[in-house]
Amino acid sequence: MAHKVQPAIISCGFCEHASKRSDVNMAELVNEAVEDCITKANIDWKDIDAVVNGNMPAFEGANMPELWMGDHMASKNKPLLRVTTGGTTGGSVTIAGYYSVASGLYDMVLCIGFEQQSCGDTTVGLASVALGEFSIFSDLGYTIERMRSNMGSGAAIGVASYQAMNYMRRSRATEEDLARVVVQNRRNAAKNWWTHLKMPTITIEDVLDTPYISFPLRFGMVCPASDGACAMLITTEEKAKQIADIPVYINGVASYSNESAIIGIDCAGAGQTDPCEQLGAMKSAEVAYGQAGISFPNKEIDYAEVYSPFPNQELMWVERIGLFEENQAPEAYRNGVTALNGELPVNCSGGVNSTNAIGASAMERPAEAALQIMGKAGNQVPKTVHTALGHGWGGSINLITHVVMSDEPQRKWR
Amino acid sequence: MVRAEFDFWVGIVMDKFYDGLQNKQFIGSKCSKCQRVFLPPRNRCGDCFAKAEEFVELPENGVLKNFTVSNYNVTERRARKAKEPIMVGLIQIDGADTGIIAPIINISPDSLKEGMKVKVVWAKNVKGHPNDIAGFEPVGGG
Amino acid sequence: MPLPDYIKKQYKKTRTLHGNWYLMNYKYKFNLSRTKVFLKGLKDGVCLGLKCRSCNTVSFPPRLICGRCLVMPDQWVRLPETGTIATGSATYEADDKNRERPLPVIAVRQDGADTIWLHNMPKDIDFHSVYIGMPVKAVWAKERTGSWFDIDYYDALEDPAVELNKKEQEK
Amino acid sequence: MKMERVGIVGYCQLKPELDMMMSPYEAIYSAVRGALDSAGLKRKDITTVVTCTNDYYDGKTISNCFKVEAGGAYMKDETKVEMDGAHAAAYGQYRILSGNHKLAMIYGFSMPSCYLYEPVRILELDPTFDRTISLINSYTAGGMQMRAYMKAFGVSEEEIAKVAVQGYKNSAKNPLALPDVKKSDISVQDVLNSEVLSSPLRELMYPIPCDGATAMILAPERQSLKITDTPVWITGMGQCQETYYLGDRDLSKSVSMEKAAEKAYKMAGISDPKSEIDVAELFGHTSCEELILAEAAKLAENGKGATLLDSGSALNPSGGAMSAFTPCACGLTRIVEAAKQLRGEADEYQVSGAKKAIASGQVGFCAQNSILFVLEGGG
Repeated sequence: MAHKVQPAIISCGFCEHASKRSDVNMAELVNEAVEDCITKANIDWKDIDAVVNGNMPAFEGANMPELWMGDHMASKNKPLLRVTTGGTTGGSVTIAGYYSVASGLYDMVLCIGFEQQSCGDTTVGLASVALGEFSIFSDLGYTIERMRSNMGSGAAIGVASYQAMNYMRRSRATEEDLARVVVQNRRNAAKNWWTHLKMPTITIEDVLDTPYISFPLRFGMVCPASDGACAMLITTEEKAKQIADIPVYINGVASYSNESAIIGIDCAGAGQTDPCEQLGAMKSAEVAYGQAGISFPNKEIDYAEVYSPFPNQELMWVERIGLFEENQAPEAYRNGVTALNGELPVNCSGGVNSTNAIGASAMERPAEAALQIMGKAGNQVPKTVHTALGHGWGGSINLITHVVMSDEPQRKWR
Repeated sequence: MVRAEFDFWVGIVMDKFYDGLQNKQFIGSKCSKCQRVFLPPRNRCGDCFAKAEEFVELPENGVLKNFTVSNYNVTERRARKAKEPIMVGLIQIDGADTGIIAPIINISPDSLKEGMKVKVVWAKNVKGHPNDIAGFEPVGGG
Repeated sequence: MPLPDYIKKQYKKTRTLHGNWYLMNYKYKFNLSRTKVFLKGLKDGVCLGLKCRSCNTVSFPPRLICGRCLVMPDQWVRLPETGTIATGSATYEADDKNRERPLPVIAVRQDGADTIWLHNMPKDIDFHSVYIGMPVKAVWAKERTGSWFDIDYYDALEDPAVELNKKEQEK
Repeated sequence: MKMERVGIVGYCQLKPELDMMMSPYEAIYSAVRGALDSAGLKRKDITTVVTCTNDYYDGKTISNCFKVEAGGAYMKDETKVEMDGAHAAAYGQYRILSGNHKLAMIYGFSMPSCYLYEPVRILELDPTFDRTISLINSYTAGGMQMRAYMKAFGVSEEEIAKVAVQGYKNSAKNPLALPDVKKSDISVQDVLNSEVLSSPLRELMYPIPCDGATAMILAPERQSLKITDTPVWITGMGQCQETYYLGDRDLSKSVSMEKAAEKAYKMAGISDPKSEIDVAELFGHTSCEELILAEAAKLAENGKGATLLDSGSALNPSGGAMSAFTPCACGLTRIVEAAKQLRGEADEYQVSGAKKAIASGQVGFCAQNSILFVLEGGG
């Protein structure tokens, strides 16, 4: 077998996230994050061999925007690859960066995820996920009223509320448990410089005081729509050791996809009968842990960044990806296990619940996890982090990404 | 739901350019490293990856670098045959190092030539919008 | 909730330029050959599921492609009229009229099928009495026209498990 | 840097049509199933799926979301590249080379009969200026490129028309070409008399967008030899994106392809492409662009691309983009066509004794982002 390359993260950059970054256009927004990343890594932009990027194009009305933004991504006359997979775009971009380096073709790869949602129409963007499926419904005898009542809950929030219903039934989690997750995330976000919803004084009562959007999810539990970008530099082990103090080695990546939930292809039955079962997430976790040589994720993982626009998902994901026993997550949150100074801190960056620039969100998860290992995170956990996890989901809860990283390279597999 | 609408923020650099158009004036930006002047302005030079946020006022005259005459009118909505051929030019304003795409007017398509001297024609009502440039016409009527 | 206290910085507002995405220009193509058989079945008052010969997965409504085996299933099977609620939610209309009484939307797994589909419950049902795993039975429309809603709605069936649970709790 | 060889072990190209009767899922299913069958493999053998579709071409966000089942990606490592099919192939190659995956399914798909191709391309433009004035589109960009090329090297319209004629004649021999472009009796004069899209670009120099799907299977060297006796090897790959601004670029050349070719040839150890390359399958958006790309790939001197028609490497024996221009799949189709030549499967349009081939893909106006593959035949 030929010599295999061990990819490592050396630097992560962010731009300031807000609901409306009206002072910059998309290219300049990305540029802020790229500059932050390159400056922190202390390298020259010419050292970058290739660029990988992605966003959710339909939210911003620009098809393949990296074509005109190329110069702002430090990618002039360099290879550039665009990867988009909906909510998991950022995660997929990280994974594409990993593979670009692991293939041995490029030494230094810049990964970029970005979104400027204030330019566009997120509702239309989300509805068009299944627009083709909706258009078929009129052939099936759907009236407008039926469509509105049934499909109103078909979009992302709807899928999440189905998930919430199933999860709450399984684990007996209450709405208060959900609100607790929100409070933890938003208080964490207040300590991180680039996040969007900073609420240092929010309480559970504040969250439960807001009206329902779709039972059991309330207005105060839902993620905001943000503008933002994230950049990350991935390089080889040898180079990383020269450049960074603490290189973060990517040891396992996986992105296994499941059948779609709620609506099937061409309006057929949906294969995921229980939206909170999540076979894809379990398989991705298993494969990624296997690659990284992790046998006991709940013991070996020190820090986790989980993609959870809605609080019930955070509870669900930490169980599905093996960090907690089934149905034990609500109690762990109650006992402060996942808090900043807890045994297994989760989402200390504030999570997607506080900042959701869709194309960037799934990349901010591994990026923040990497920063925690480097000890450079905005909201640094007090304990030393050796192994961390960045997770992402997207599509009709059928696309999952997993990135497992550590401060030690994984020799067993190489 | 027939169409999704978008409003793109142009950013501070392009905002300055449109402020200039409102005053019938071209404003470009200069790379802080290689001194190249960009029109329309951008805040980064692709070659040096250096900031290009120094603004330069540019004249109204330029050279026609390349052109094409299209019989089709393609918009975001449809592609259809234009009533009259559209003359599209790539114009390098004197003092700028890059070309700007704009329509060519007041000349017959047959007499277009590369290297021709052209001058901007402003729209009747300038309001800080790309359409403030009504087009470029040959200096001396062609 | 205290709203804009998190906005720390006022960003300069620059001009905007408008753009459109004309979704009406798009056509969507479908293969309804399987769905037509299914709809014909509903018209005749029969629930037809499509079974993959390779993995024995039954889809209801029928799926053109079995993703697990990458084949086109072609065996029709008759399914009972009963099913269970796989998942559900309640939509709150934007105009606030129905805030007190949201519309329950449920996903039903027909008995004998391995997939779910979205459907409705009767309008007068109390949403809080709906739970996951609840047995339901299809109620046919008065006039059947060969459409999705030839099954008008799913009505709740008596669930012996509920009685058992109650007895357990009393103990 | 010498790279490990990656084998192309199976492929399937759907017959392109202007308005396909199949639904998108069915088309993808047919292509993927066909590719698996051509290699004698089963779905369970796939370890990763790289899809190439475009949200704006499909009219829906996350266009790969519902295509998981049709593309055979259920419980497989799936991802989407939103560029050309050839870029998806490159990503599949990274995945194989990393050692994590043993069999990669790559497919590209689009249905221009469901959307208006030219207007959707406007959405690629810079929304802070170019998109509002709507003057750049595939026609005008092609026209300006052709004028720049003709002026820079003193090439006449006839020579470019000859390339188009050759494209149509080659398409006539290709069973998988669009029926509408199978014109074996077309003359240079016909091309020069066709309608002007954007001077000097004419209608018959521009391909017709059509529905189609192409799937291809990649495997590492060892596995390839077990799967098939006649694998086609990817020995070199190069990719590059140049700047977007037409005003910054010299349109008579293709910097992106020059840089891509340089890297690909270096990787494959090719020092004299002119004599070593037997077949070139280049995805040019216009007949003129085919020449520019061929010159950038060092198959001919600058401005002498038209001489390739008479001697030298065979340029687009399948008809190139002219034969079947499916957005998102065209680059992948070029790789498949090149692989056919190397395997000796291209019956009527077989180039005799083809040993080494190149295939390219591109996105953006005037080939802004180019990718070039060097393929070698012989197990």
